Amino acid sequence: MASFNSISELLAQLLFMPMLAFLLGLVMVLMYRKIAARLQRRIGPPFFQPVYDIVKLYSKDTQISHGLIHDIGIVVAVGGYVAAVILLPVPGMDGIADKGGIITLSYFLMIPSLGMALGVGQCANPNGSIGISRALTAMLAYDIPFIIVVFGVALHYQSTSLVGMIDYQQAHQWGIFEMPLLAAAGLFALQGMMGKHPFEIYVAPAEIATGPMVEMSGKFMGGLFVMQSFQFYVASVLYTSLFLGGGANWFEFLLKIFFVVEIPMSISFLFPRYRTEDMVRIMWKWPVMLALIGIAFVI
Amino acid sequence: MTMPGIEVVFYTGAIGLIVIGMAGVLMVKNVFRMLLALVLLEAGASLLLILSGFRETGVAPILLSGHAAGQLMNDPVPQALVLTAIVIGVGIQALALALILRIKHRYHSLDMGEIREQMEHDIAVNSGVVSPASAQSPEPGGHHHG
Amino acid sequence: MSVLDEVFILCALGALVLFVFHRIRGIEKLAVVFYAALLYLLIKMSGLGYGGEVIYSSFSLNILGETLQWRFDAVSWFFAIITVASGLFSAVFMSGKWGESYREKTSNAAYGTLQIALLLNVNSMLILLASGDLLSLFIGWELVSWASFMMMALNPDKQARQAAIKYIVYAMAGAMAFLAAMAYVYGITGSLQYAELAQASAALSNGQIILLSLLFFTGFAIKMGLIPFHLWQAVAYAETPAPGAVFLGAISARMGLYAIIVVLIQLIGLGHLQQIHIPFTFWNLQTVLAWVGALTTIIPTYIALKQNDARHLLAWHGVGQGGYMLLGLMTLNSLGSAGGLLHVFNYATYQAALFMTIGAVIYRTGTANFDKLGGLVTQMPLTFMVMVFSIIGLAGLPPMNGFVSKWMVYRSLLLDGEPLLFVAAVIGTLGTILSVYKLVHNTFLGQLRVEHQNVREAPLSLLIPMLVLAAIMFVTGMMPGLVLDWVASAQLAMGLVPVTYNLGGIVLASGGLDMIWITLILFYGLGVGAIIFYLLGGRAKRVHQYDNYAGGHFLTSRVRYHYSHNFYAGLMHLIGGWYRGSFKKLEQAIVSLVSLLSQLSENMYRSAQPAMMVIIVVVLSLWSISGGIN
Amino acid sequence: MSKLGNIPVQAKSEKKRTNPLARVFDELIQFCQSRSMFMLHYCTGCGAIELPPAMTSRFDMERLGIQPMVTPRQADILLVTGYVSVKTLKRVILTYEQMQSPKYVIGICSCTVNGGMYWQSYATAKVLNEYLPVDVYIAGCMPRPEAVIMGLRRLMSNIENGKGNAWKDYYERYDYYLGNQQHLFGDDWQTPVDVIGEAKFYDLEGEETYGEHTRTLEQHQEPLEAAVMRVKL
Amino acid sequence: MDNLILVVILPLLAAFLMPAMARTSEVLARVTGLMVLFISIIIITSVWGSVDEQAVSYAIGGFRPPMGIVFYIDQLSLLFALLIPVMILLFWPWNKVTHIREYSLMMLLTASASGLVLSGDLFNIYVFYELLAVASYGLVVAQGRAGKKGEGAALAASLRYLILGAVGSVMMLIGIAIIYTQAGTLNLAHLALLAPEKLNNMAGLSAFALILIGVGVKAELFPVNTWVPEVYGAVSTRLSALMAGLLSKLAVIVIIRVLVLLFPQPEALQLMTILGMLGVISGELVAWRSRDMIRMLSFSSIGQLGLVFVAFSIPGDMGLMAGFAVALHHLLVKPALFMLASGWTGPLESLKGAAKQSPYIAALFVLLVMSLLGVPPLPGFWAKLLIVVNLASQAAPVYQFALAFVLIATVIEAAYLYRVVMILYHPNQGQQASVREKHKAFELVIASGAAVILIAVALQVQSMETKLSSMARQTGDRQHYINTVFSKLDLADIYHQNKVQQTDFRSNNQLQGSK
Repeated sequence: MASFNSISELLAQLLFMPMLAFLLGLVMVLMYRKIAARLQRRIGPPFFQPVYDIVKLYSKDTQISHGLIHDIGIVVAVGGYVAAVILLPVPGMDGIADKGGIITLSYFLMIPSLGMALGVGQCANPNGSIGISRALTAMLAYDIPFIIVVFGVALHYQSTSLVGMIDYQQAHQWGIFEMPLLAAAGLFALQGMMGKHPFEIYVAPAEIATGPMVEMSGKFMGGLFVMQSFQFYVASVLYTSLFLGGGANWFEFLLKIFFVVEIPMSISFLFPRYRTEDMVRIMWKWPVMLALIGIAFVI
Repeated sequence: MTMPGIEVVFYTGAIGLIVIGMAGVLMVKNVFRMLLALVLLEAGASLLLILSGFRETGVAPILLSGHAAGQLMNDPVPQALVLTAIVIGVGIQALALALILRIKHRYHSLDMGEIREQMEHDIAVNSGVVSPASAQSPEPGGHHHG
Repeated sequence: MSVLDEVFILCALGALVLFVFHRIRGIEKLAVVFYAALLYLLIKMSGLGYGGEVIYSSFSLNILGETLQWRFDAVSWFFAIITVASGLFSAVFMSGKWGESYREKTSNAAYGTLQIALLLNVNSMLILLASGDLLSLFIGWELVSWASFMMMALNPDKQARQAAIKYIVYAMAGAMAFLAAMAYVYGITGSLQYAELAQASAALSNGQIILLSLLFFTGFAIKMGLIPFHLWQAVAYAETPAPGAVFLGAISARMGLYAIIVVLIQLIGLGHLQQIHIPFTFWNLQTVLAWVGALTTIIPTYIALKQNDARHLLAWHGVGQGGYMLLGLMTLNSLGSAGGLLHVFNYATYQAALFMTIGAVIYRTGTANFDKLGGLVTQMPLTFMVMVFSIIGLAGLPPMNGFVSKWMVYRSLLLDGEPLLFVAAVIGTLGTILSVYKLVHNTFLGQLRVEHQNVREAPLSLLIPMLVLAAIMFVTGMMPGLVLDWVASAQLAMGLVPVTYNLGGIVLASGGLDMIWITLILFYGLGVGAIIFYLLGGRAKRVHQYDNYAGGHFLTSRVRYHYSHNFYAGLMHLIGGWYRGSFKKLEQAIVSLVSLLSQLSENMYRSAQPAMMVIIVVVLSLWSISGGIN
Repeated sequence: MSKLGNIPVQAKSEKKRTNPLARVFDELIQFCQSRSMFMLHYCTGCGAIELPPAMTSRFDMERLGIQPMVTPRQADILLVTGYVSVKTLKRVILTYEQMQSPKYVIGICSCTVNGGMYWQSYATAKVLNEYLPVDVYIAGCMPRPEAVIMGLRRLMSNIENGKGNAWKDYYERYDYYLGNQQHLFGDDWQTPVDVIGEAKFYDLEGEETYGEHTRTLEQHQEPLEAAVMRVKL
Repeated sequence: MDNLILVVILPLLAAFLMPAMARTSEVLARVTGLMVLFISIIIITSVWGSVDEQAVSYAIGGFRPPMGIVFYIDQLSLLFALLIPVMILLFWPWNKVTHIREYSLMMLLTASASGLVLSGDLFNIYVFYELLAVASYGLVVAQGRAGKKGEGAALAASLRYLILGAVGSVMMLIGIAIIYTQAGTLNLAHLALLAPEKLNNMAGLSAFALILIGVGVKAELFPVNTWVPEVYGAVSTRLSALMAGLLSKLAVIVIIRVLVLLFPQPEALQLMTILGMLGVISGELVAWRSRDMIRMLSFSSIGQLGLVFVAFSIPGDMGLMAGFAVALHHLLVKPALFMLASGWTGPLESLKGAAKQSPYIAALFVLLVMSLLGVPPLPGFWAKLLIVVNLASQAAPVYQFALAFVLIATVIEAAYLYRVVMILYHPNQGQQASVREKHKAFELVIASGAAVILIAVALQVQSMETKLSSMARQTGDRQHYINTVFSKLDLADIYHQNKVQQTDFRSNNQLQGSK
């Protein structure tokens, strides 16, 4: 079991990992927008566009809050991801990650949703509530295949520790080769987890005015932009750790996570949006089936 | 092939009486006839009881001085018992007749079905389950279908 | 005289005093003192929670050649301390303002009756937990049913009364199954002692064990509200007056779990559960029971999702959470069973707190109907906070204690390689998250109604127990080792391998759990989030709830725009078809069958010819005798 | 006075920004604000048809950092794309007030400038800047996408140079705008947004924030204080 | 011990003399009945406890058995001999307007009932049984329920009861005839001696079936109990209480005596089990549907008697003990419930909120109901436990079915009894319960007495258990019975006679000869 040599190393990790995640996440956001633009034969935003957006949102002169819970919702949404980011192993910094494990992490990933849901709830905006109702339903949809995948992987590695899984993969073979079906199902779940097209019914801009974000202004929206970049980062690193053997060094790590996140991004704009129940249906059908067959192979 | 003994005839008679009585009690609707069937039934049973002490060659069970030892006597105990049973039976029949008279007076019918329906209705009215207003035309089935 | 004797004497005294003085004002203080004293006595026995010796009562009874005795072991103590603590919290809850308003609404006598009902519940549960043989277990069992019935029957509402009747019929059915099993045991062993059964069960045939387990399990499952006997519980608990719901919800149904532990695990034995295969299937008893648990996590949870009344929603969750406990227990390994037991404790804390918050909401607003609530967070912030803590626990998210026990259950299912059970448990958890959000959203978030604009925070007497419970939830969530001590002792007493743990959680070679770290990391993350939020960016102005984007629509107090009805409409499009009420129909079918038979019997009793039956039976029996002899 | 014709925008405030970031990194912030504009296109009339071409591959607004947003809370620019009837104007004003400062209004099409072909209509608000502080007008019937983008670039350069302050005018001369609104909608006109409260809260008041019209408003205003979370036992 | 015969003779005499006395002094006639009952009680209490170890037989008129008629006194018969006058005293029709012949009928009832339990001769039992029947037919008419419709219903119910009873009596008579044909004697002790060789066959079994069904009419045995709801619905609750509580048990005692002494066949027991369990389930099922309390209690009584039969059908002393427990429990509880029901007539829904009006009565009701259901630690629970535990120990499958039936019936019973409890405790806001009659004082006294006894027994379960088990042992001991009735000399005689094979009128009969 990995541990830290000193308190300073721990503090360094605590500080460094969220910052790293944020920066990488910003690049991923840019990448997402660029891919979308290119697929639509546009030029797309400039390189620093994500930074401009966040700076602009944080520098708004006026912004509204519907109450303390509204504020806390954003705090939890961002903070939950910060905590989750800390529990994800990156090359050379897996000391804290070892305290968590995959089950804990899966639960940590639900905390931001719940926090944000609470915040949106206090806005008393029906569009927001509808959005949350859809978002939670979507969570129900993608979490079941995701959890099955997690189960299969943990069963395969006989461990719930992400660090242990990475060690195993680096010693033997990548998980994607040992468990191709689970990896495919995981990719499916990942698509849902990122909350982008085609599974973004819960924001549905033209219908419910971006749902949960309807009352988010200024730094509230900024917080959500920060959260989004964390979200891309977490999804890609998690998938990399489970199936692609993590990263032995930084170069490999970055390569893998950008490769992973590129796949769902590319798929995103190829499909129209799914309705909530259709999303649930498709998520409970194909990835679950794949994952269960995958588990059968694992056992 | 020997002739069947006289007991067989007696037994057949007794059991026949019982069967007729039973059939009567079962099938007859008129209360008075039902009582008559009951009388038949009792007669059959009494006969059966007497037969249990009957000896084909037996004599009356009276100990006389000239009575030859070893001669079969009919058993006196059942006869005594049957006497008692008949007395009781008559008593009960008398009681039943009295009841039938009073019922006829009240319900103006001797049909067991009708008596039962009126009785059920009366009981229901008495326990407050059915209102007495409908007493004039008791519905078949009384209150139980409530 | 042992401590257990003191407990019983105190119980008897308490019941007596309360019964005599129940009309007097101030009786509630006495009741609180009573529960506190009871808790003190239990704490005196706390050696049991740390591997102490079994404590016997010096009172015993000889009847039918059986010795009835009462004792406390680690399992009983574990359940007892939860019971008494729940009693104490309910008593405190009802001792202040809530009690006054209840008095005003009903009468002194009714309030006193509620107190008596609570006390009888606690007492009867202690008797049940202390039972030392099957007969005393059954006696305790019946007493508990009675006491709960009394509690449930106190609500004058029609629905509540129907629920109470339904409960008692179910409870009687369960008791009768238990009685049958007990009689069967007596038929086999000629004794009702635990030890005899434990010995004899080794020699029993598979069929006998299956029959016995089935009978016992039916009895216990009814109390616990497991599938397919789940219909009675939620309505009955929900419709009980608030402190009663707190108590019943927190612990009452867990008596079924205790009995399952005692009879199925301790007496019939682990080996049997694992080895005996159900004929014509691949399943053994353990799998069947585990699946009952898994289905119980799913079905009632999704019924809860559809409820439109906060109390009913919670009560349905109570049924569902029972499934986790059974599921954990039925893994029969050290980790899972510890998880199941720990869940009993954790569940009691947050379910009690949740019912209290709803009680407080009802106290202030007079309703728990989702369509009539909303936006109370500004009015009742502390109550809201307790509810959030509790729903985090109920949903099993870190850092509350509910997470620890669920983690243990999941982890042990993982270790055992039970994918389907695992998935079932996860489906249950996700359903719980959906439904608790609905709960908190529809009561505390969203639009505040005009008529609730002057609602105030719950009074202190209601808040204190809630806040203490919230604190317990958090502390035992962060340091589950505090409770795991007791759980490990209970596991030892059950004959299982105790779980390896430390203060922060579970120690496992292949990935353990350290809640202290996890909590700290979470709080670090939240701290970073707070810094980002509060230090960067400008001030935010609080705005009125009508200052809200509604597509350019002008919102006023005349417009109701709280989204609460059919909250998960999308999901319901998909799964709505599954709410067929199959179990309800089954229940109705049984009632119809009984009704039909009853009508047939009645018609038989109404034959026109009085002597018909005599003759028919004579003929029949003579015919069968002659046939039988030949 | 802005360059744009006779629009009476009189933003003169040199007050400090309320945002701490903006106070320190003034230039940087203005640059970012000019490069990241989320637009709420309130499609009042036919002009809206020219916006999709402006957004899609031919002209691609996103390369300028301009994105469509659907809720005023997130948006920076309000595009009023065509004639504004009295009924529509109420919604436009509410939407504008719900946007968060700094916020900008662009009037597209002639109708927003002077009523255009609806100049005779009794039910149309002819001059938009009587009711809202307009930053940029883009005339034409309808203006082509090139013109739209031209207008947006003009706005960008204004912001970058610290001139995009029309939104302050709405707070500082609220009485003027309110008066025009009341003239059109009647004396009981009120939006659920507490503009005066915002002006006070962010210290954006000017001399003409209050006046007879605000007093009229106060007489029949439904209270708009935010519910405060407090523990009243 | 010898003056025990007075328990039968005195009431009998009084029954016939009372109408005559009334012509001279009505007061004397009214007092006579009470006097007789008191004397009976005193006589029995004076010998109370003397038969705990060894039963006593008493040959009437000095004729030695098997020729003479004997009274057999053991714990069981003594207990019931005491219960009869006590219960009759409790339910004595105190009323100035009571016709004197009603008292006369009550006396007749006392005499015949006492004779029934004390008699050691099958034919005497038959005679007393018939007397009992006549008395009860008469009482049904005499004590019809008050109200306009009362008389007609009582008459019709009585007639239907009479026809049923008469057919039953005939069946019993046929059974006795068969027994006599087989064994040639009707003395129970003698029969007990001969039973293993003479009655252990098809004919014996038929005789038992006939007796069971004949006597079963009074014992509310399924399905010859169709009179029960009619009669209980038509007569005053006082008489219902007496009939459901006492008379049915007397009939049961007769059946048990006959069963234990004469019929060792397991088929006999099983026949009883089947009828018993059908009685349990059908009674409770109909009670579940009932809409008024009297009818509910009538059917509950049928169910409980079914339970009694199931209990007695368990072979061995344990079965007897269980039977006694549940029979005595029912004897205690059901009359008390009838007493409470008398003030609560009318549909059940009309009782809403009755508990608020009369909390004490409602509490009594709940206590009695709980015991009836078998809620621990009340006596009903121990009785039910005995049955259940012993049923489960039996190997024959019919007992397992009986167990299932009993348990299911209990659930149904719980459903309707708790429904009534809920109705009583209905928070009928502001409204008064529409209870029509008030409870009379003696009804409350009786019910309270029953409740007190219930609680006392609950506290003294252990000593009750020893008493019952000693009673069961004594009752179940066939040899004890024979030894008590016959002296050693008699026994020798009988053995001699049997060997010599009936020189005089006792000879082979046809049926035996044909075998």
